[in-house]
Amino acid sequence: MMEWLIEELFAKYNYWISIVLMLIGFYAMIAKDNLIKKIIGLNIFQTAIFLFYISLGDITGGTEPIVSEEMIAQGYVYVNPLPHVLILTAIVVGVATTAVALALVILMYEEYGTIEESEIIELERERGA
Amino acid sequence: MIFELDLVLLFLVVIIAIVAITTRDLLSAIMLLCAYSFLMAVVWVEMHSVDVAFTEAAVGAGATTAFLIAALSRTKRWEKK
Amino acid sequence: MIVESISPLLAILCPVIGSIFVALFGKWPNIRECWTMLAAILQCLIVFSMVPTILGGDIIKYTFFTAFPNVDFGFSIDAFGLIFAITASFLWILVSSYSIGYMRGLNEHAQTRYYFFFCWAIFGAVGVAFAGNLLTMFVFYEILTVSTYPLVAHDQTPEALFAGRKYVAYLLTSGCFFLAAVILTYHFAGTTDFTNGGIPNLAEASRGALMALFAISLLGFMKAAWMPFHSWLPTAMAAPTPVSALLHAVAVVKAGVFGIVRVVCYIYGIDLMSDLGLGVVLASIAAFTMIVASLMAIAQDNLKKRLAYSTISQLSYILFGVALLNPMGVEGAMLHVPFHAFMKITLFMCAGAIIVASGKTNISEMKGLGRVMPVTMAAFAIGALGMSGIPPVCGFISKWYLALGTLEAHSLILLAVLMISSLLDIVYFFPIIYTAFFDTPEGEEFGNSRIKEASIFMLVPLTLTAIFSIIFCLFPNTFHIMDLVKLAVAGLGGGV
Amino acid sequence: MLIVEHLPVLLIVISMLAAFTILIVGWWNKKTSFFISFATILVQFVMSIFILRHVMTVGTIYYWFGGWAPPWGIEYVIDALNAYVLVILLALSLICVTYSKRSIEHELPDKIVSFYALFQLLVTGLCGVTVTGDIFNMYVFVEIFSLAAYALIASRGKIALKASFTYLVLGALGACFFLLGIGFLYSVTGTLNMHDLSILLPPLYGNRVVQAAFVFFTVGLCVKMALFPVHTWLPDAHSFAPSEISAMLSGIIIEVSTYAFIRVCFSVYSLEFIIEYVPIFDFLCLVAGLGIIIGSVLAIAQYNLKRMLAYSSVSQMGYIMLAVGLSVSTHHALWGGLTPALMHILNHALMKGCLFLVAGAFIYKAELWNISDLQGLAKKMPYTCAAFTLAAISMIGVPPSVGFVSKVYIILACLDAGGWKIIFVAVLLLSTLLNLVYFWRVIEMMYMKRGEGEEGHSHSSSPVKVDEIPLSMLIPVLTLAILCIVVGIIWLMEIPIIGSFPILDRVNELFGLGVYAP
Amino acid sequence: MPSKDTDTGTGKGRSIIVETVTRLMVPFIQLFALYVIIHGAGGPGGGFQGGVIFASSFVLYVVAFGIVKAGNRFSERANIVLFSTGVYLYAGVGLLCILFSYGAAQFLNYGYIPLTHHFEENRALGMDLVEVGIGITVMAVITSIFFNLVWKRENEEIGEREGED
Repeated sequence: MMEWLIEELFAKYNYWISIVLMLIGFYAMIAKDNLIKKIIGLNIFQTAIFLFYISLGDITGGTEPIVSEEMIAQGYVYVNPLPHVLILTAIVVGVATTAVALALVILMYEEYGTIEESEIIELERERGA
Repeated sequence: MIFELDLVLLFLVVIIAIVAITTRDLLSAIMLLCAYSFLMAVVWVEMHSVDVAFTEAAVGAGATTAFLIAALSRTKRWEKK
Repeated sequence: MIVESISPLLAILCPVIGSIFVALFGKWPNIRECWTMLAAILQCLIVFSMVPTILGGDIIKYTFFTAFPNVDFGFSIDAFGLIFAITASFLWILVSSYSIGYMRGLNEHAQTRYYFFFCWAIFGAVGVAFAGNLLTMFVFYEILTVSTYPLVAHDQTPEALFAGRKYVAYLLTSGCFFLAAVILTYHFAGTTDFTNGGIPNLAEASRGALMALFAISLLGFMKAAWMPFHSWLPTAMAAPTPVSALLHAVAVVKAGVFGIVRVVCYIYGIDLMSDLGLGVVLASIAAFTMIVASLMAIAQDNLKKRLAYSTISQLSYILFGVALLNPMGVEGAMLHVPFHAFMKITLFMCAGAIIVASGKTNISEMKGLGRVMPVTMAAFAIGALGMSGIPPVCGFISKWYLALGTLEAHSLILLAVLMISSLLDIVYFFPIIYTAFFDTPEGEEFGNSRIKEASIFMLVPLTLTAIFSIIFCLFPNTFHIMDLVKLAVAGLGGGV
Repeated sequence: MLIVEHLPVLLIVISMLAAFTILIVGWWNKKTSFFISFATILVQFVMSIFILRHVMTVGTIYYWFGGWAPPWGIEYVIDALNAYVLVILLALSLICVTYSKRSIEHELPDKIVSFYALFQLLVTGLCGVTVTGDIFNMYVFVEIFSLAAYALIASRGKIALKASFTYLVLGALGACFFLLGIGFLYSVTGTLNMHDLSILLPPLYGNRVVQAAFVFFTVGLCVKMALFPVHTWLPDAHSFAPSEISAMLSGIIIEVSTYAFIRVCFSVYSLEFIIEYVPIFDFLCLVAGLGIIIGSVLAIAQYNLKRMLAYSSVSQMGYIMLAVGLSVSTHHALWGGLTPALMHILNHALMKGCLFLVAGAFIYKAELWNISDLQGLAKKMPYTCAAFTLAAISMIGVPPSVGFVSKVYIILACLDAGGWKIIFVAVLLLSTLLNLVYFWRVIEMMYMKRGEGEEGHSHSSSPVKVDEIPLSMLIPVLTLAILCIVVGIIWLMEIPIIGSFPILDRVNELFGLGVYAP
Repeated sequence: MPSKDTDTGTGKGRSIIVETVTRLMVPFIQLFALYVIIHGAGGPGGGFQGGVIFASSFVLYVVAFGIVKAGNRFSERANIVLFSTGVYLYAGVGLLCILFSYGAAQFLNYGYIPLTHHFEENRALGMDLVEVGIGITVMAVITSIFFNLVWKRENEEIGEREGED
């Protein structure tokens, strides 16, 4: 039992943490009424996924993936660089999404004078009626 | 990687994330997000992915925060309850 | 033998091209109506030109393309299909002429639209007649449904709109079942071609599946207005009378009945039907409809409504005949298709003429109308006699065969049903004739004889159809109808 | 290398360059942005046709980015499936961009430049998703087109902002799930190339991680394609976007997401996995069936035309997913495999594209948003209304329109699949009836309802003046409407000539689907 | 920071210290950004990070001097031209590969651009060019997004442009 705990819970702690962070972000995206909070949640969620990816590429005792020929010859173990490249792209995507979302929030604030989702819905309903 | 430091940093990250989504002051939420990103970058350096950490520090902690604050300057600072 | 020929295509193209010219010449009524007439006559001639080939025992085929393996999209014309085609295309000429009188007489709106969709409706009807398999039939059946909607809702009054909505709701719903039937048939039998004596492979499916399929097929032909799915027909009487005349006495409802006959005789085959005991089911539905619809007809005061219920009842004669599953019965049924069409169209055209000439729609207002509109009412009387099966009008012939069919089926109950129903026909038609000819008119309109016969455009067609109704009785082989029917029945094979 | 083998990448590059050129040139002259966009999409369309021809005659195109061999570099792969989707998406984009000229000048006069730049970016993203053979690259392109779509939806302002934001949050969530799935797969195989994955994965099918990845892919993409329980973003987004964008959203964007799903299911994973390890397709069928019915029912409840069409899209997505779900259990050469699904992708693009463009035409002309506003419009806008009617009866499934063909094929597929899946026949027929209800209502309103004070037999002696939309909008609308019928007939006719549909057959062959059961 | 309390538009309440420090810092930040861009192929960094850092220098400028002044220094139009240039550079290098090899090489197969006589060197140079392109684009895009978010334009006729990636 104890071994299992160490194996499953402890040794892979960064995966667990990334899952916890994802849930926090997910909660904020779905349950928060404030639009900016939703965006913050989105950021937390994305970053948690990045953490997950980085954990995948990580090797205990590895070094940075910046190597030269002789280092490889000496038997250096370096961590897998491909996830890093992926994450770079994903970060770009993330910041672009955030930017679009913020632009929308600003426009909505100018339109409705609030950034609470429920209030916007209510205002819209009043206008429709 | 240094296992203890890693764990401490990660727990700190979780706590910051929770506080960031619960606080009603959006400006502090944004600053907490900035701290979150920055700590995350530290964690990643610690995991040997310097490149990503560098990017996250520049983008997550820098550009995103700047954007969020810029947006906040045109909207409201306080979340309604 | 199978003859490949493009004449079916030509026949079907007539209304299409006609409709285009109608739309183009919408601003000049005379030219527009010329095109309608021209298309009608041309189509009729082409259809008639096929008669010798068919009588020679051949089948005319025209295939557009193969839609699925073993399912062509194309026409295949046999004797039975030709009967329906002759009926529809011949009556189109008369109704076109009648429409001119009616539409101008009432100064109706949107006449171009009316003629346009009229062409398309005929396109659908003749397509159904020519269809060589269920899929093709389905396509034209749906075209017929959609293209008649603007005709039914022509008046655009709330009432007409309601009628149109009801019409579409019923018929497109039934279209769904039809589609399901087509696909299921294909699934079970591997083909949907109409085959004399039924599709052989179909018998391999399980009994339950076949029964279910039959039920779905019946639901697919709500156009036949069998009870309890009949109520769209009386409602659809909100349409202008020529529409009621052609579409609800000939094209639409007959397409439904035609489809059921096709399914019974050419998909299932008579043997399979009697094996499964489905004949009894169909016969009971038909019998029920015949009696109940007649009873309901008696209660109607509106002339068109009464005729509508009469149609429901008469359509079931055809189903009834087929359900007997013997040669005499089927022969009677097939004869009743054209004969009923001629008689019913006479009645409807008379009703329309009365509306145009006097504005009267209710039977109780028609006292003494026969004195000022003798020709119309005489034609009406002929039609009514025929409906009741009294010689010398053609209804007699078909009913005679139907009666022989019941005897052959050794079913006195069914004979009794037939007799009762005929009696009821008399009950609801004779009061009209009596009112028109022998009741004393009320009010002074008749005195001043402000009401005259309707225009010649209307009078000629209705007289013609009335005369034809009599000719069909005296010489049942006019237009080779009798020969064609005999041929069709002989081809059914099997237990027939 | 033949020049045609460079086309996949040129397709993307010129599209992207055009987006930025529009921005620069737009500073000097706003009017040029339309022409640049139009010309680019036209060129792309021609290219896509060449690609299709090449794929069908020569074979699959492989393109290694920068000359790096697949496991390291990004690879573009074009087989029958991509080529088919590519042609559809560019054709509809071409039609939408033609239509947009006048309507954007009218609706968003001060945003013309940014509109076309974003539109071009949208097309870039869509093409990118279609041509790529690298799963991470696919994610990036999915995000690019999504971002462009968010911005385009929002460009109308007001309530569209809210719709766009909802779409953004849900879309980002879906994309995150997709990204997680990629991460899972990467963690066990160490590659991102789809072809590589399909080779490396089979021994690992029993692995929980691989299975979880599949579930993540499914959930993520279902959000993007608005399958029933997660469709909530769709109605708002579709109804408040500018009409050409609604047409793109409904006709192409959710379809491209479906394409991505098909790609993941059959190119990354395989038939074996889907049938034996995660038999999710039966469940998808059920969900799709529910979606079909509920989408239609909700559509009936709408009084806003575009909103009605949006709910109808939910139901139509159900059709496509039902067909995809059935694809693993059908065996017939004609309607087996993905044939009905791919068929309906094209058909739905045509029908819904046309309907949304017509709805846009009503808004353009007189701000007619609600169905009840359309009273007697057929006299005023005869051609537009005729187009709507054609597309609507096609949706209902009156033969020989495209809707009819899809319906027949999907029903045949249901029967072929057999077992409990036969109930979907009833679902499809019921949905036809529901379609009938909500489309017929509109048709009746346009053609048959009389206006006020026009009761009785007044013979419209004062003819209503015909007031049609400009030709540059009318032609796209009519093209789509006529295609609804023509393509339907072609679908029906194609079979005897070549035996079956060569493209769709090739797709099925590729994935080992729809083979005659021995 | 342009929060609700500080009026960024007019630059009221600005402090001489902040201004001076900013004046000093901006060139160094930009230099660092350039270093990161060029260094990208062989170490941490690259066009993207460099671009973001470069953009952050403008953010700093805006914070210190106010949006109006910053906007005058670095106009919207220049921004658009810049980020388009970046994309052209990136795509152009890619297309040149195809062009110079007469269609034999793939898009972005840098080795075929005859910058020097060695295939490998060509490759390295091509990569640097692409990195520079990316850097320019990212810098311009981030700046432009930030300007758009901060700046409440009332009368100016500039379309709302949201974040292009």
